[in-house]
Amino acid sequence: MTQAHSAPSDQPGRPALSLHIPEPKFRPGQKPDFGGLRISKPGEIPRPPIDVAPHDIRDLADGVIRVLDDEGRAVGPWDPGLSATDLRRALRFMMTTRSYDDRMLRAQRQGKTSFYIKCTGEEAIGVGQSLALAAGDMMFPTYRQPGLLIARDWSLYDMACQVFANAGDRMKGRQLPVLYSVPQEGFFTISGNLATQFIQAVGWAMASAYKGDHRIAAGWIGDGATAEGDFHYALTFAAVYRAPVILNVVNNQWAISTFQGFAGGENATFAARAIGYGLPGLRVDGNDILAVVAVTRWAAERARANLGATVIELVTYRAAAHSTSDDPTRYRPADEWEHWPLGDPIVRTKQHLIARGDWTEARQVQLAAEVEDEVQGAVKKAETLGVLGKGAQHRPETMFEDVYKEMPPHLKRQREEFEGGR
Amino acid sequence: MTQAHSAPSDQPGRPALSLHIPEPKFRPGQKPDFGGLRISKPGEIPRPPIDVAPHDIRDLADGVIRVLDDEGRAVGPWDPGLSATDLRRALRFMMTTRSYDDRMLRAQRQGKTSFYIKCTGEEAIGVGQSLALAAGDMMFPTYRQPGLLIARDWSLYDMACQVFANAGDRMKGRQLPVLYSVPQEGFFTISGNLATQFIQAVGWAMASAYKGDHRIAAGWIGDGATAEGDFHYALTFAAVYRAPVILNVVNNQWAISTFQGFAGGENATFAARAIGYGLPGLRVDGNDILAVVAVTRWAAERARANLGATVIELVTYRAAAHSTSDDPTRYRPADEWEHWPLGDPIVRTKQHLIARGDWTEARQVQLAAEVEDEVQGAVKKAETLGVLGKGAQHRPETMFEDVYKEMPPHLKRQREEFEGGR
Amino acid sequence: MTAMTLAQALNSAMDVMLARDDNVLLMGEDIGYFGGVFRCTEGLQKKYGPGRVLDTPLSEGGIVGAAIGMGVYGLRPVVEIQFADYSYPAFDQLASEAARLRYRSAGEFWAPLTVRTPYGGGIFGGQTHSQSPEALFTHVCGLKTVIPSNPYDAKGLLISSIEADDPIIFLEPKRLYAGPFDGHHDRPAASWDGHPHSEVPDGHYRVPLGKAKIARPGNAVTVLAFGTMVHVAMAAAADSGVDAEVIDLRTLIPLDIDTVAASVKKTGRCVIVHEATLTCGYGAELAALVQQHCFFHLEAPIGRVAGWDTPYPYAFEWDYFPGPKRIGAALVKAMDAKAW
Amino acid sequence: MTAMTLAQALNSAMDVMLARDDNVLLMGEDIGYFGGVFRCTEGLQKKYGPGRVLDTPLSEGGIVGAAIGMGVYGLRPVVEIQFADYSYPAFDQLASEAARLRYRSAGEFWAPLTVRTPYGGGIFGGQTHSQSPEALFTHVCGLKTVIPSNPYDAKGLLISSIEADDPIIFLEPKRLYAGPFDGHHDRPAASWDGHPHSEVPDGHYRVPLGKAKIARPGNAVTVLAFGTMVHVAMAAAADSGVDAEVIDLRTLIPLDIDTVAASVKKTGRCVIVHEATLTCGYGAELAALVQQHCFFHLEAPIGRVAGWDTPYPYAFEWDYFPGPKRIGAALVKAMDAKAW
Ligand SMILES: Cc1ncc(C[n+]2csc(CCOP(=O)(O)OP(=O)(O)O)c2C)c(N)n1
Ligand SMILES: Cc1ncc(C[n+]2csc(CCOP(=O)(O)OP(=O)(O)O)c2C)c(N)n1
Ligand SMILES: [Mg+2]
Ligand SMILES: [Mg+2]
Repeated sequence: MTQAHSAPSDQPGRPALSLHIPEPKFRPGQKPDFGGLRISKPGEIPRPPIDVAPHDIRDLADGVIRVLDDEGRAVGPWDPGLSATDLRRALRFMMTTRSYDDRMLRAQRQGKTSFYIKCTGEEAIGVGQSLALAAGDMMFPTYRQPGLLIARDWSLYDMACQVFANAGDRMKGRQLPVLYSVPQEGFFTISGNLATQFIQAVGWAMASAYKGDHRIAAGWIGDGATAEGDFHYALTFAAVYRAPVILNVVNNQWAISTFQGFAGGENATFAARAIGYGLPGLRVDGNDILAVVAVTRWAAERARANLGATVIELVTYRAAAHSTSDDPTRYRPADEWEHWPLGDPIVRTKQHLIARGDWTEARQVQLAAEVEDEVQGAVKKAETLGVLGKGAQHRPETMFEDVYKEMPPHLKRQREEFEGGR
Repeated sequence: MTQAHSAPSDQPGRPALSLHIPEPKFRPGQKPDFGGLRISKPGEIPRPPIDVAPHDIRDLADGVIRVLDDEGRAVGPWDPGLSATDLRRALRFMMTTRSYDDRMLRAQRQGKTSFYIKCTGEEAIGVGQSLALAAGDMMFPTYRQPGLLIARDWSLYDMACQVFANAGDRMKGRQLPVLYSVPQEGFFTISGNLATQFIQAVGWAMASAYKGDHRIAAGWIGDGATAEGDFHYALTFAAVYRAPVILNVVNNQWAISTFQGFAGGENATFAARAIGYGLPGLRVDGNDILAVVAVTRWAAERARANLGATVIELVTYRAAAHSTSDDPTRYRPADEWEHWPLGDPIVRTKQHLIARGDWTEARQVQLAAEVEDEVQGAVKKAETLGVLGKGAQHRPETMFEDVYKEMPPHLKRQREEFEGGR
Repeated sequence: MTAMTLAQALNSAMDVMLARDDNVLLMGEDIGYFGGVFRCTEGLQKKYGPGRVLDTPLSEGGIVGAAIGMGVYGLRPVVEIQFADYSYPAFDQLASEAARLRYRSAGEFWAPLTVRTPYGGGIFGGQTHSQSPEALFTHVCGLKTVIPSNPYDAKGLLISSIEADDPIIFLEPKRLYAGPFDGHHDRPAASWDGHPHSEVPDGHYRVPLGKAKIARPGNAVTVLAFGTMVHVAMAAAADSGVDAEVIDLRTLIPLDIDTVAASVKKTGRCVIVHEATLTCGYGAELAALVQQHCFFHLEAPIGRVAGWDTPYPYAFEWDYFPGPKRIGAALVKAMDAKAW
Repeated sequence: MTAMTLAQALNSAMDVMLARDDNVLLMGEDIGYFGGVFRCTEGLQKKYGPGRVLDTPLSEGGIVGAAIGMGVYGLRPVVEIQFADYSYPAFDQLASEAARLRYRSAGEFWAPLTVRTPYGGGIFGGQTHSQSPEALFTHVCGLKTVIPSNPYDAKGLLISSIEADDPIIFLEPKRLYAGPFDGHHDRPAASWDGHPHSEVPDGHYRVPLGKAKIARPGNAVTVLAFGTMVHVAMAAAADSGVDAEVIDLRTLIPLDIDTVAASVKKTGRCVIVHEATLTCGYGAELAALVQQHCFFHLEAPIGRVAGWDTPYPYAFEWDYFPGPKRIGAALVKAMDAKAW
């Protein structure tokens, strides 16, 4: 028993060591007040040229790039100059995303699926970044970016079929709801294992560079999942091989019940992680669609110009529960989102369009109704086809397919056994 | 076959992407010239107070903290003010380390062991850091820091028995040579799997803090192994819980045949990794014993004052082959070390002592002979007991012990089978 | 004695050990303030403080690596991996480190670590919340693997595990947390209320590691099972009318081969059941041992009923899950050597 | 035809594939400029450039994760993990990702990845350079596991693996790189020179995955082996005088059960040999399958000779290694049911 020889030491005059345990600012019952949060002013942060040396823009990791001011005006060098048409499309996609989320949550409550994950409050990220990327670029998302697909006008019906795991589910009922896969839109099959996609995105980008292609890759990861090894692999490989990839950290403040301080967010920003690898790290208001588009474009330009990878931290707030299995009132004030200083991305986009004179409250009401109809139509159609365990389903024996490209003998025998036993 | 839909895109007017492959400056047959290497001047880097905000000393990760100048004088704020006695001890331990390495290499050539790893050129790290830590502190080393033990006056005979895997080997012949384990000196059992010890050091430090102890932990890792997930875990946990730990990256430029550019060293220093976690990152001349002691003390003071972890990058050069299984002339100029601008730590320490008037060439000759005798005596004694496969050995049936605390029935059966079959 | 669910019994085990031993601490994702996604640590942070029931970074490799360091210091960390499927990022720390410290240092260092993690299907968790990776751990010498099937055993085995000086993989059948699920998914969910093994002593007691238990005595065929499958096998015996002797292994490593061999020698027949994929599952080892120890007693080939060799398909939970019907058919087949 | 060592044959397979298919690239620690610590990629970077034979960060999880992304792009990455013992940091990417992509996307995405890695003992590598982790991979559905035993097969199997659209774990018996080691460590090391299977075609050819080979025909007892153990088993047959039929499995998943079962039905006896630790090793699955398929033909229990259930102890290489003497004793015992 040699290990036990090491008895705690007593050093008179020295303070005893103690363990620091991070604590979120507010717990249930407390009144949230984000007054202490350091947020840059809109327009304040400079926009460097894309060929800037990463070392020279270390400070960008500490600020928050914002374009929309409190009056809904676009200010400063990061204004991407989106046309009214583009902005109205973005607004529509964000609203579609939220409406779809709401409807699917109801469907889950009605037992039509066992599980659902919303992205409420984070719609500007999926939608804005999708619009900033080009067709052919490859996206390695998490479950929290359905906006990437919706902004490509991907079929809501197809998505709903996946959630209902019905006969229209291209994934044949194999995956948890919302773990979509859409190769047609460059949307990689979402993994239930967090973080793995981050280094895969880098590998894809390396392959594109290897082939002299022009397409770039983008990966997403949550604040919580940055603590996994794959995050470190991604930044290391991206830096070493100057891979044309955008590495997005979606800091929505929470990882289920765990606030971002447990991922290291108390001591430095997630954008600052980039610094240690010699990568540029930008931090952006994730609820500001203009800033999101602008920053993503900057990183995409850089990647396409063979200047390598960029880390983007998107600062946002997870407004809804983690998933339908979660009850956030157990660990945070129920109204915390209402106090979130960066607001609601949909409201802010609307406000901006109105401020520009490109939109009215009346048109907003009209659009909301349109979106509602579209979502309802698509989801209804999917429901009519089938929902979990009811209606048109894939045949269960399909579960033996696609383990390998061709079914090996032992799986054929198992399929026979299964069919014989039913 | 949907995956194949993604054909490379052609974008006229755009450069095709290309993959960056890091290349070391010099390959065999080329003339090394480290003129381009940016190294701070001795004494140039300021010494901040230990309670400095890590953010305020980000620049320290870019410089190289040095104390000894080219004339062997100690200059600047990092001079630890070591007594002549302490310095002579340090010199002796470094020389002992090198002499032991040389002798064991010869033993390996003579077939007395199958394998050996030298740390030539890096002696100031093990010796200096060991002297800067307190008794009771826990060290989680790699195979490249035998100086940690030697500087604690640990028995060379004991170490040699481990290398020869003879009956005196406390590890009962179970571990590759040099993977020592010395709980008595707070020297953790070295793992053959790289990097794992780094997060373990953090866990030990967390435990010490949890218990209100005063002892701190230190971990070591090579430049190459920083690319493993454990490195990221270590920095994350150390930052989140403010663990009293020193996280040392020994950048000896090479990981077997792979130069440090493949670990990301082209784009940022290894000390800079600390920045993204909100930890202080110091970079130090690893061949300058005074600087090594000073920087380690600074980090230790910080940890003991409950201010948390420090990352230290020790800049050095692996002068010898990676191990006896390696032939470095295949991948780097044979004389690269001679051009290494930070010199030989033993020569520099001697020069400093002489410059101080605390040493002479004659005493150096005398010490070298003493050290030689001591090493020879210890190794001879161990050899006399036994070497790999010859002389006094542990009984082979001991291999069934220590898999568990108590031998479970299936291992007892296997031991019986083994004994019956011999 | 209190009536407890399996989750409550685990909670009680940790409560008892936190109270008794200062060196015990809990670590895991969402286990502290929140009480764990399966509520197993509910109330413990409130009782013992955030420094003893630690929320952690989302980093299974980091959690296990840090816990090993704590174990080396002298603590007894109890780690929760949120789902067994997420143990893989920690595989290196478990297999190369936790399992090897004692051996490589010839007993000088060790880490008395308990890794709790929910495993198995039955909750529509899809392929990354339903896996049963026990065989990946049972192949790693130096680890012990424990799987309880009821509240009484769960508490006693967890206390033994926390007190053990070896690293323990403690797999919790998540479908049993709330009730003794027997595979009849179309019937109302059973609760632990009134189940004989849900009466749990409030204080400290041990169920020894390495000892199996006969869950249902019988003479016709021996069924080897653990975790959820113990209940499903008993249902299969009842449904099929085959007088099976169901053995609840409780500890996979070290295995109680004596109890297993005695039963098979008595019945002459054996069916092995687990949820993990068939190929190279723990059932393979059981089959190899049974034929070795009982060769001259076996009257029919040893049957294995297991998860198919595919990932766990979300929508086909009950086609995948080895339910009472499949097991019953295997029992009937085991009774008739000519059926093979 | 050229006489090649096993290492040279592997090199030739990669050379052929790099030349034929632009989408093939190699990645690994020290494999590029240096040519690999076992020299398997020697000369290939010089021939194909540092962008096709990539040195990498020291990060097995990163290498495999990046290779998966490359596979999704459409490349065919061939990854080297320097020692099989170091595959564990990549375990999550292998088991949760490479093995699952095709299934979870219902065939829309996949990664045609080949992971080469040296395994096994015989070189005094100690516990972290000697492991045989094949059973950790054979339990993961979606992976195929291949282990050659000679230069001819090695090249043909590696080409088949690189061309396959499934992720392949390609385990290389490191003790065979230079010569056909038969376990007689006290005799001069044999070289591949003049060995019948060292004559290797220079160009492209395939050895199909999933097909075993009878390495030594015999009638008394069937020996199931792969990699190094094929040679050791043949030596054991010769030394012991037991007329063993030695089957070289070559592919563990999918297994050629037909060849295995036909042989055991002929001989009525079976001994399984591997270097990996016994418990839950691949031999367990073989034993389970053999008793299932050949129950009524078996005249004695199936024997298993394997690594002891301990880490590989550095100084006791030959006490640990399942050598010809131990295997010979198992053959003799298999011939005599009363010996059990
Ligand atoms: C490897 C792994 N560990 C744990 C989990 C369980 N889990 C699912 S989501 C989640 C929290 C993720 O938080 P974050 O990364 O911040 O993403 P967010 O949900 O906030 O978008 C956890 C712990 C998992 N899916 N995979
Ligand atoms: C996980 C793991 N991967 C690979 C290896 C093989 N290996 C042993 S030492 C080494 C190079 C280490 O380089 P570095 O970390 O820079 O340390 P140094 O040898 O220079 O001190 C490699 C690749 C290993 N031991 N463990
Ligand atoms: Mg989050
Ligand atoms: Mg190095």
